[in-house]
Amino acid sequence: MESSVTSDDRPSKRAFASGSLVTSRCVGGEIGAESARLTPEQKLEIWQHLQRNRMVEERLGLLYRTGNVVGGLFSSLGQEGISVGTAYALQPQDWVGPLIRNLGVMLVRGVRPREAFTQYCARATSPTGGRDGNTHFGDLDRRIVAPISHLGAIIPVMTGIALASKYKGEDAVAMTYIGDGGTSTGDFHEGVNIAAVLNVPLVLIVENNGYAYSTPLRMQTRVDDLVLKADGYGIPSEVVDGNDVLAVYDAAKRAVDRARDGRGPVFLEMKTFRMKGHAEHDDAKYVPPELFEEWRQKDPILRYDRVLEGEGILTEKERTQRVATLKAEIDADADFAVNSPAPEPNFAFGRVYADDGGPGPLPGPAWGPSGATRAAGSTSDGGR
Amino acid sequence: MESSVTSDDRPSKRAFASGSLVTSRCVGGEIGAESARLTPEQKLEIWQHLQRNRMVEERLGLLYRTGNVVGGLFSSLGQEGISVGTAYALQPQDWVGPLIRNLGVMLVRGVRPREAFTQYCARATSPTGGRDGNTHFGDLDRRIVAPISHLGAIIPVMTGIALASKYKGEDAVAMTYIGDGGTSTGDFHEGVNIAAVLNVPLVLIVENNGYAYSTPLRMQTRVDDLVLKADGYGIPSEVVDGNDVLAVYDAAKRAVDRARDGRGPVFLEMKTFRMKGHAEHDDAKYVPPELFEEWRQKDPILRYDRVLEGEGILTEKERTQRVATLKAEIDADADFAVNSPAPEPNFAFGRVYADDGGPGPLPGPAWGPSGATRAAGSTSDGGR
Amino acid sequence: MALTTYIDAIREGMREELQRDPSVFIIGEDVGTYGGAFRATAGFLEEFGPERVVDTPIAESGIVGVAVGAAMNGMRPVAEMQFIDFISCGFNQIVNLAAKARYRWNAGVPIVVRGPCGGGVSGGPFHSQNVEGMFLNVPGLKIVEPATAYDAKGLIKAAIRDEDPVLFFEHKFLYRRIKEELPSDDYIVPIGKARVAREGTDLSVVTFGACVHHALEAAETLDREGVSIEVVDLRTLLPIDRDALAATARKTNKIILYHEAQRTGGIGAELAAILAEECFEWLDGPLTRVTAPDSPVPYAPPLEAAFLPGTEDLIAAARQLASY
Amino acid sequence: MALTTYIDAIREGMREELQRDPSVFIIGEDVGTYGGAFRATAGFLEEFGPERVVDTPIAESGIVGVAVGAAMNGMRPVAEMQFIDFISCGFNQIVNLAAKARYRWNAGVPIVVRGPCGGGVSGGPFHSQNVEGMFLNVPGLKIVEPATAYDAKGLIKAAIRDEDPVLFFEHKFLYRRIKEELPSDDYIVPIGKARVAREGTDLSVVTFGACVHHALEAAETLDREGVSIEVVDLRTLLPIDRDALAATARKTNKIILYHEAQRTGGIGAELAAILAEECFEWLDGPLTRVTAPDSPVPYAPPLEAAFLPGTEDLIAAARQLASY
Ligand SMILES: Cc1ncc(C[n+]2csc(CCOP(=O)(O)OP(=O)(O)O)c2C)c(N)n1
Ligand SMILES: Cc1ncc(C[n+]2csc(CCOP(=O)(O)OP(=O)(O)O)c2C)c(N)n1
Ligand SMILES: [Mg+2]
Ligand SMILES: [Mg+2]
Repeated sequence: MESSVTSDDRPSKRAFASGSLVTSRCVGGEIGAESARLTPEQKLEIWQHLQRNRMVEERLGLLYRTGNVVGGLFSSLGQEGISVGTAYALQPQDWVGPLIRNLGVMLVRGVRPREAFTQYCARATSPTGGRDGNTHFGDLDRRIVAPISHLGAIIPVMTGIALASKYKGEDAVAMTYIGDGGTSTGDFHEGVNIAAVLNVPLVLIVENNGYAYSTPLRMQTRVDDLVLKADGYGIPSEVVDGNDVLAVYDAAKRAVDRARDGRGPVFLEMKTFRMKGHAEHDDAKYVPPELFEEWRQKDPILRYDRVLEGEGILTEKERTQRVATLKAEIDADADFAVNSPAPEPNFAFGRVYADDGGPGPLPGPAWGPSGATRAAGSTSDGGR
Repeated sequence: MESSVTSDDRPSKRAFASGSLVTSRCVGGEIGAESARLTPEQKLEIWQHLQRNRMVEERLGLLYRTGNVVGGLFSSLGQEGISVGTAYALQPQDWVGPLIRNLGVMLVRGVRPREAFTQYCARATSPTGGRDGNTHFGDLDRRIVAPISHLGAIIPVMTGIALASKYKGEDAVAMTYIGDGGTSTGDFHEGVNIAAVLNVPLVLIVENNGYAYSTPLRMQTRVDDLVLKADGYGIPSEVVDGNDVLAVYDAAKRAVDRARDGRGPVFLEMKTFRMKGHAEHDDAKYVPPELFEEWRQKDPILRYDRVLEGEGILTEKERTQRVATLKAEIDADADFAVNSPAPEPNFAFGRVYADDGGPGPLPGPAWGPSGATRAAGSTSDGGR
Repeated sequence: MALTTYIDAIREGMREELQRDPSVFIIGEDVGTYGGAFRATAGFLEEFGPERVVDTPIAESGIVGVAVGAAMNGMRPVAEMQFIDFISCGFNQIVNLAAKARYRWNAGVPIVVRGPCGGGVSGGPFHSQNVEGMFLNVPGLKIVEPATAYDAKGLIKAAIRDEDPVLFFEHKFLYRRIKEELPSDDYIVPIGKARVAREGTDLSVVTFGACVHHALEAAETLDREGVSIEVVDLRTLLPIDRDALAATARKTNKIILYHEAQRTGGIGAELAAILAEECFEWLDGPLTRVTAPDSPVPYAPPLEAAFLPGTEDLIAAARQLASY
Repeated sequence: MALTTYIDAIREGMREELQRDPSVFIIGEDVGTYGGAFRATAGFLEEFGPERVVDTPIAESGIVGVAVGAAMNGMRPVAEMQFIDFISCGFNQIVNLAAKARYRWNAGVPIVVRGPCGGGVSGGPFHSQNVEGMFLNVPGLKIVEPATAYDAKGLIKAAIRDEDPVLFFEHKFLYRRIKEELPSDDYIVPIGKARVAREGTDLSVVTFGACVHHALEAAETLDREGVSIEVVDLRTLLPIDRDALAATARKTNKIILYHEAQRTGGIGAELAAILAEECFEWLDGPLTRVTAPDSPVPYAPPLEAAFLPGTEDLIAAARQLASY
């Protein structure tokens, strides 16, 4: 093996490199095998998730512009294939730790649009009752762990989740996410390294979307391909076209299978692009317009539409119909959020400790959870 | 490039692997070229440093057993070649950030044995006046930065030192050290990554001595060769036989030259072995005895003795004579320490802030600094 | 003359120091091209170039560590935390490296770590914190938080010139909400000195940051009720201006400690302790704390409003103490 | 019956919980093969196996994070910091992840983070710290520090069974210096309850950890001078037992807050604030703090002795306050 200085002496001058390692690594199995096994029904389901993810976020944009959203709004426009493809590879007993751009993961895992709407609008009916916002909610019953804002911090936590599942012999995998920027944090390093040494079933999805806020990849790291970091932890990795939902699913499924098989953590780098600013307020002037143009061509939904059309799975007409159905659900849920009351002021107090006689349980998803079922060994009162 | 999972699925079962990459990487120049350029005088000087390093530490052991040392005692037995070979590659304007096992670095940089003795014995005459112990002292005039105990923390700091030198156009390099265990810390990751991205002249010496306290390498990281981590930062690296002082010097010199040349940080992994417990109190029962046996054969000083004998640079007789001279110096300095008073109690107070009217300047090396000279741009009052 | 906002005052202060002293530089996430998440360094990259306005990876511990090292090597770094909440990731570098270096081995660490703190802008649990409580028990640090644009500029300049590590907290609620006319000449506001923001005789409110404005508002209301409130703006949170505390205690004999952070272990505790120890004989009533309750900062506006200790809470406490 | 040392009491407490509850496990650096730098987990690897005694890389943030995750997934991790000084590296995980999860999204985080704290053993600036001051302003945490072997065992068991994150500080000066006979049956010492370590009538010393022993010693001396000292051992530092504070204030009317950490921003400040606010009318003298000065912990024995607030300092302060 030779020296790995990929870009001679200076950090790469490219704002965003799509890498040269795309097809040469494989975390196990055979590239393409898992996506080839998908039935037409499953492919449609994936389409449905993709479309729903985007439509929910579009609706959030509308809620933002009409002044209903409290605080910032974060979008995964152009990256939906990653959230959907990875989450689709999970089984009910698996755990996820999504980040702010992974609303799609939560939707695939059974979270309903109204949960996102009420969260972003800070309503009493939201999963946190207004105590936290945006995607900062979780549910131990549905095996979704809420992130904190501090990037990287969730990785050791998901390593701990995986460790516990392994200890309990639950056959469950923990999947979590990090951005290209987040890989620079100490917690990324500590979390991945511990996962590697303890050989726990952690699948880490690294969304390399070229930017961390205004900072391009080359100012975040000196490598073009983040998978090189996986080598330093001695764990297998793969570079995936993050805008190809089937490729994403394929790699994620093989990674999850490998982890479930007791063979330790896996690192998947998803090449993609952030098609908006960091948050809704950010016009992303610092991104060269031609990059947006280039990546618009690779839009994961348009690409997948063409695939399904080509395979005769989804006609134009059926698509229109499905979009309409989705719209009805989203309309209803958005209305639910808009018409929900703000929380009562005194919901601010208590439940800091288990025994402080706080305001009691959260409103919770009164509409009933869907998706993952609860496995043995943990109950709803704080994971015990 | 293929997947880097070096040891199949499970962490390596070897307690300590000496790696397979020893000769295949080169950070620049030509392996062996720099050591070949050393004059006999220089080779003797290196021998002198090695021998002095060991003898000072042996004397510290004696001081420990006679109850003069306050707190723990840390040894670099078997690793002296690394401290000496790397520090010998520096120029006066360069900066070092040694760790607890790098007393040898400090000695090469002009620190006198009495500074170490008085520090370990917590005397009023010590460089910190008894405020801190062991190798926890520094001197901005001599461009030595004191570590803190928290492993990894010094790496970002030395990155900052290098950044400032680069900004000031000082042509200086910053060299610092970390153990195999220390590579697991978040600060290691953040510091090296920032150094890489900012392309600063940092030379990182990774002393892979097989253990972190009682924890063997395979329980610290899943890779056998820590250089794989360098690849993840996009910086050049090399694996060096840390018990061959000439190989160490050779690699360090090439790394320093490269960094000084403006080509960014370099990562050198030194394979070595910790020939004692973590500290003097630790009998290292957890280390398989055969490992000690194996590595005793590779003792860096015995090996270097043979080299110099072979080259006719140092005869048995001259060696004995030089050892005696060193012993005289060390005797004197140890006596100085033992006879030095403990600090006055009120030296505990003040100099927490620049303007608090604290106890004034430290006793300082009244015997006058040797080694590095002070370059423009920083003075003794706090680096300004 | 033009009015300068609180954030512009900070930016102007930094700019003047950058112009004055080539050893000053800016380091942080998105401080260059973007000019900082709150635009505190807008225009700096263009004016001073990438060597003095250093965009970094996301690594607060690394950022602080790099600043410490650069300071040891003769520079005066100003490190930005994008939100002050992220300072927790650089905690070890601050408390163990920066704060202890001078005491241990006489190495000065003249760094400034600055960033937006505080609530009232629906930032939720991780973009609203007041973190001074985490650092009060760390000797070697100085902590500053201005309440006015004048002080913001004068204190950032003083912080940059200080020989020791200074944490500079900027209340983001004030960033664009307050403005004033500033002197055109170079001035600093000395670290360690409080100011009397309003003279009064019946009761003192000791506070800082955004709370100063609420306190002044409360004082107006109470004035109409015949209660004369003195408002002391600490400006520096560490070291505490004991003389100012003693002076106001001697004058009004009744003190409210008012801050936005949670009660337990907040700076109000230290202020109360100093007063109860050093000014015991002058106290004519319980030392009263008006603070946030002991919970994280909630996100939804009604919850945050209930959580934050506002003008009404202060007025109620002041009425009670005044009638004690 | 055999006498049990403070550290053995902690080890026994952990061992019993490991035996009782399969969701309890140990995680940290050198806790397995080596049995912990201070042998707090000696024999555990052999008894419980590597799945329940997990040696980790050097990564305190990672260790705490892993513990948090495991706790969310039904476990009760006990994470060791080799020295409590290293907790600063795991600070963010503790204050932002563990402490806020229940409030934010109803996720309990029943972890214990434990380790040796305190000075008096020539550990120098980085192996002698008392870090409670860094965490007092963080709602969601509990903090415990026992002064006796009985409490050490009872509190570690209570901490492990607690539904919330508990920081468990062990004063290393006591590890092998104190021993006592312990009950053979399962018992816990409830978190949140102080104890009166010695009854007295003239003056109260509120303290905890190693200082309790110095306080008892001082009380003996003062007793001979006719001054009757009550010693209150807090045991739990967060949440503070306000009832115990009020009770002793009502009884003696004069209070010394005595702790080993530095003065400014230490827990003495919070205790003083509570007393000055809630017990103002019962106070017959200034709230007096006996603490370390505001500097790092020095290394050399004479310096450390001067730095640490010892029996003599306490006696001097008590004499003064008693005669107030
Ligand atoms: C520790 C920490 N520092 C700073 C921030 C502020 N911040 C929020 S998102 C962001 C950029 C993240 O970039 P990346 O990880 O690439 O994710 P992306 O936004 O591209 O999805 C920053 C700097 C943070 N959340 N956490
Ligand atoms: C952040 C941190 N955690 C824990 C420790 C305690 N500690 C001191 S040395 C050591 C082992 C270091 O191993 P390594 O880095 O391999 O260096 P070596 O001792 O082998 O030279 C540990 C765990 C520390 N100093 N810093
Ligand atoms: Mg990104
Ligand atoms: Mg080692």
